[in-house]
Amino acid sequence: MSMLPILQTQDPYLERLPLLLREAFTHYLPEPWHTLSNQLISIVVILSVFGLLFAILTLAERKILGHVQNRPGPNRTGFFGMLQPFADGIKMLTKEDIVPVAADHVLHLLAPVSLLAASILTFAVIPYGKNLVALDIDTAALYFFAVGSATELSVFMAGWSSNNKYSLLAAMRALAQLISYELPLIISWIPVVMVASTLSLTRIVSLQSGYSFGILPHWYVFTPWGFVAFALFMVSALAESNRSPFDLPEAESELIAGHLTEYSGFKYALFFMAEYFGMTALSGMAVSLFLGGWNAPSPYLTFIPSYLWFAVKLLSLLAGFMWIRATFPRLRIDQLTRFAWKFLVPLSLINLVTTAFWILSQNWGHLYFIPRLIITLILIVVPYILLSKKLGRGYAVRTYTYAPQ
Amino acid sequence: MNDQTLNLCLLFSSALFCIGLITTLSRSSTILILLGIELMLNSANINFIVFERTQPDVSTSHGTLFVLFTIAIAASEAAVGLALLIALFKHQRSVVIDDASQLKG
Amino acid sequence: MTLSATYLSLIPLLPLYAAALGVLLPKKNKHFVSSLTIIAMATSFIISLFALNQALKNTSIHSTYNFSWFNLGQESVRIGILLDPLTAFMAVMVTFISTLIFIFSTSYMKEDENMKQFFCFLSFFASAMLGIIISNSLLLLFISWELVGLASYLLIGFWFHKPEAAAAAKKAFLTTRIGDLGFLLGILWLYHTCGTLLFYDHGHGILEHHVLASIASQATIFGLPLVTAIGLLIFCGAAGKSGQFPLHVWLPDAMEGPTPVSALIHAATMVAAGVFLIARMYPLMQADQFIIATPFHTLTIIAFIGAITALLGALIAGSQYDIKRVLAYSTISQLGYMMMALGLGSWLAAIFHLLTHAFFKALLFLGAGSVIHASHHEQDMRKLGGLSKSMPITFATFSIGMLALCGFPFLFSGFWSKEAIIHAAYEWPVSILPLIISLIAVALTAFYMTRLMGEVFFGTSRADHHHHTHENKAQMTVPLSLLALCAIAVGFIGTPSWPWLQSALNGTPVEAEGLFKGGIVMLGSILLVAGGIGLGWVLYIRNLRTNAHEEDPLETMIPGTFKLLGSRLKIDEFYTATLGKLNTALAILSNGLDRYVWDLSIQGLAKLGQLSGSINYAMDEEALNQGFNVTSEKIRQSGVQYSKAQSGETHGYLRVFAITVVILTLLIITLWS
Amino acid sequence: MNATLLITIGVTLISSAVALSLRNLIHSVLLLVITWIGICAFYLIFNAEFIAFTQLLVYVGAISMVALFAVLLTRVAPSTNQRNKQSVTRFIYALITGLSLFSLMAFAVLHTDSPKEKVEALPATVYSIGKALTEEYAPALMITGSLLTLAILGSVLLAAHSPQSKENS
Repeated sequence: MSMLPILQTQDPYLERLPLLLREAFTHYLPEPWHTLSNQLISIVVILSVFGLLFAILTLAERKILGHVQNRPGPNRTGFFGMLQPFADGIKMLTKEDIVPVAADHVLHLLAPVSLLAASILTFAVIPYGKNLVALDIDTAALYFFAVGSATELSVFMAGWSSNNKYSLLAAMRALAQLISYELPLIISWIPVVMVASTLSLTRIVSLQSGYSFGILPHWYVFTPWGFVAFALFMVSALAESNRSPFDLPEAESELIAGHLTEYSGFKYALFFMAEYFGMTALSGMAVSLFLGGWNAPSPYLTFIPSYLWFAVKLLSLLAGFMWIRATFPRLRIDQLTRFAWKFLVPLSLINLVTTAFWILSQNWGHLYFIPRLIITLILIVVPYILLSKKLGRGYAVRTYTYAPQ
Repeated sequence: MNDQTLNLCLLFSSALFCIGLITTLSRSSTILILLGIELMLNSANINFIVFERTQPDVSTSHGTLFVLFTIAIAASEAAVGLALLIALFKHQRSVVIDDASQLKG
Repeated sequence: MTLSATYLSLIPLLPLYAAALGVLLPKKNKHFVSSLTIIAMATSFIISLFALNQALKNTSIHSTYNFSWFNLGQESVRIGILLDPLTAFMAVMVTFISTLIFIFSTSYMKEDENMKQFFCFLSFFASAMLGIIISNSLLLLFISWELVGLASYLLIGFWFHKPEAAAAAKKAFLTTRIGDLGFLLGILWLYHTCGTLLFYDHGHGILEHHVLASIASQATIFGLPLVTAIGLLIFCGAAGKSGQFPLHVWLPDAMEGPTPVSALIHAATMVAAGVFLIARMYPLMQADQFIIATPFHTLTIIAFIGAITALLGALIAGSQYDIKRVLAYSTISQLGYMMMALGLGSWLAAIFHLLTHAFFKALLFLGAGSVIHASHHEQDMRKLGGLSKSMPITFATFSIGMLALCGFPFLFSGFWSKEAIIHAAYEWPVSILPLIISLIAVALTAFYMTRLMGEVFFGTSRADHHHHTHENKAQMTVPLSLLALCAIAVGFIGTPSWPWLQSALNGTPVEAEGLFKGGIVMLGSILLVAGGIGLGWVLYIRNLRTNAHEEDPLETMIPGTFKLLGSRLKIDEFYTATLGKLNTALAILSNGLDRYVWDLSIQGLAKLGQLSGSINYAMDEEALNQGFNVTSEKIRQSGVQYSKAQSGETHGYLRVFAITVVILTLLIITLWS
Repeated sequence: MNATLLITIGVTLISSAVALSLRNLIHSVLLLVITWIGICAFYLIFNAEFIAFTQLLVYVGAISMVALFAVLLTRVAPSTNQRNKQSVTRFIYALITGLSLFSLMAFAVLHTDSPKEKVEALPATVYSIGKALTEEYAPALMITGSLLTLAILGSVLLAAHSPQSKENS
């Protein structure tokens, strides 16, 4: 566990504040318990911070959506409706938990729990700041997506266990979407690994520190391939976390609630929470992979502690999520899968090639930087244009697989 | 690691292998037979890892790489097997493996 | 600049690659293929110009690039590439003429449906020829030699739907094979003696001094020097390729191929190969000059055969009606000249004549091709005529070529080269015969070329169907004009007063003499040319042929001789009568042997076998079969039993499998502990 | 560490045994997921992080999904005489075979003297694995990649082609 080295005196005080606080807690305990207590503290901190963030996010989303749609949004509970999320929580807790008689009770309970567990587990490896990471392992990125891929299972459990054909069909649809978008999601961040030649997120973030010309930070999003990868990653992340415009799994206005039809009360709240956690974790991942993690955008702003920078980037990405939700209409299921398989996957594969070229042409020297850039751009833009042409050329005729022809 | 841990791990893997084998031999559902085979592959992987940990050859991690390849093979095996299963199901509405016996001599 | 081996090897390889690519491409993009081959050819022309430049830097050295091809035991067979003035001049000539001929063909073969194939073959042919030229090893040379033969077979028989074409292709192939057999024997003998086939190998090549000396000392069983024997064997190959007297029969028939092919074969490449071979092997050929105790020398034989061929070709050429055949026989006679010059010991003159002849003969053939193309594939001179008005460019260029071939004094290249040869004949100590023959041949050449001109270009058109012929397109006329230019210009690089070419080829500068060193001989030959042309004029131009069926003036004068000549001295018939008969007799003999001797014995054996077989059969039926029946019945039943195991139950198989695994594990454990 | 190891092994074995003896295919697949997670934990105990997470990604993420889809796509009305006499005898056979094999292997394991030198091999870092994969094992990697591609294409073709569509076309 790499909370150490703590006492880096060149770091400003604010930078070291969280670790010092933890020291204040732990240094009373005997030596052998330190590791355990450290982990416990980080777990508690993560849970509380992101639980609170979840509460705030729900409120913020409702407010933002409301203002986008020219209505005030929740403003009754507490000051400006600040207490709304807690009221919601209490409501959810006190509601009756309805379980269908024919349902598979164990799985029915297990589904939200496992989903939430998986999405919470993903928080462990994200570096929130300099020396601020709960679990600094060598294979952090792989861990993130391995654990994240377990969520599909719980979606299936939810759909199947509630023993309702609509839930099952919706679950299949949701799974189709998740699997389709997991490919571009995973392929899109592989370029970063190719360039950084490591899977450890702290290493990746530290590789993105430093500034060229003293002004332009070395974030991967500022390279051609990095930008494309970032865009692909964000789109796939939208779909992975069932956000609009890809929120078909529980399209409130079309399906009842998709695979969550038979859920109510606190279990439903758990699903909801897991969705927000997933969104947050993916945004954090995007920040660490492409946006330079906790690095300051400019060398003159490094006096602001790193975790604050991380928070700023994370929150801006989340705001972007909400903005998109407020803006875009929902896709159709065939358009959705078509988009994934005919556009995102090929483009991300091509982006791999582009990155390979970028790496191979690293030693071209400054003289050839412009041609290198141009070739890279061509490698990306031409396929993009072609693919989008192909995609835009009329939508697929709807084929009714299950209806009688 | 000491001997008893090693033996424990080896027994574990062999037990896993035998469970897979018993499944393959006893169950009539093709899906379960495939999963049993997957289990056997897993036990083989376990042995690789365990022996890599005990062997002094630290320079290259052959065991790990071999396990990687085995996992890849297992994945493709599962994909092809289940696709075959579905094709079989489309032909005769059953996944019971003994129903697929038109070619009997 | 200096060319490395790779650049030199590009000269033959580029056309080869072009041909290979063309073969792979589909039939429809024939224009692409043609332009591709042309570009490749032009490129290798440029490369060979560079090569020439490099070779002329120091003409006395032979720069070689040898490498080991493969190893037999501890013997390593080495081949290589050679660059010296001879190679360079030949390469330039071949590539230049081939390029022009390719360009010509694009228009000539336009409406042929196999045009793409045609260009592939042409390119392949040229590349093989270039391979002959640049190879530094007799082995490599022989390989390219055979490839040339193959390509010529493909090209002569290109219009294989015509039975004559197919027959001609076969004839050319087989006739040259006869020569190549001798060639191969010579090569093997040489390799057996010297242990290498490289020409120049830093003092160890077969053309270098002390190797030659070592061979020259040996003698064969017939008291004939070894060198002479090998030289004659190799000359067989040369004779076959460049149509010397006994083996010249394929050459006129080869006219069945498309005209560009004839031009390529008879002007630049195939027939030149033989002369080139002798010139290349010249040190070997003249190695026996200093041996007194020998019935004859190689070069003497070559000289006489060349002389005979020259006379023969010239005689027959005067009596043919097919325009291309006339040119073919003139080619034979000119090749005879070259061979004679080689035999007379002045290979410089031979190569000089080879180069000049290449240009003007290519010009003549392409001119003939243009005539034929314009007059809808009419080749009979009696049916042509009066083309000088309708085809001015062709007429002009053709007449330039004709004058060059006749050796019209002072202006045309043919004159100088021929003069050199005649001069060599004049100075030859051994015999006066070559001089006489060459002088006669000069006159005859002038005569029949004038006849050709008169028949084809003057007078009025005598075609059965009255179509108006018109001048061809630029793809045809431009090469003609270029070649005409060369036919004039090339002569001046080898005049006696300025023997630049000879010096370059020889390596040591040849001293320049007066322009008129020929003196009386030159005067005589000029007079003979004038006489030939004059006679031709009187017979064929002053009183022009009016209709296609009136008989030839010569025929009226000397009918017997003319008929004899017209039937090509009955040489083909002679071969048919002798060799063909012999062949047939052998065939019949072997057939009879097969049928009556071997077959009888075999049938006897078969009868024996049948007898024993019947005995066997009887025994089986009586004694054994009952037992067998019972056994096989049992076996069948057991099979039925076993087939029950084949239940189609997957679990059955799996179970067997697992149990086997268990047993094997048990075995292993028991064996190890 | 031993306690963790024992717990992991116990969970894995029990879950797999139960999984493969259940009637309900969905349940057995989900239990097998637990088995796979257990194996992943086992790898983690032996410091093979990369393998562990690959296992998680491939088995829990992919293969379980494929298996579940297969189960759902090939569902038939549950036949009444599932557990007939034949399957019982077959189970007994299988049990005998498996147990004998296990006993043999156990015998072998317990009677083999393990390697003398007790070198604790260092865990393979991701970097070393990647290096080996791209340099020493590059051909194998390429072959595996092409195999996977072909397998996926082939399975898609197999599953997509349906008899009645063939009759139509």
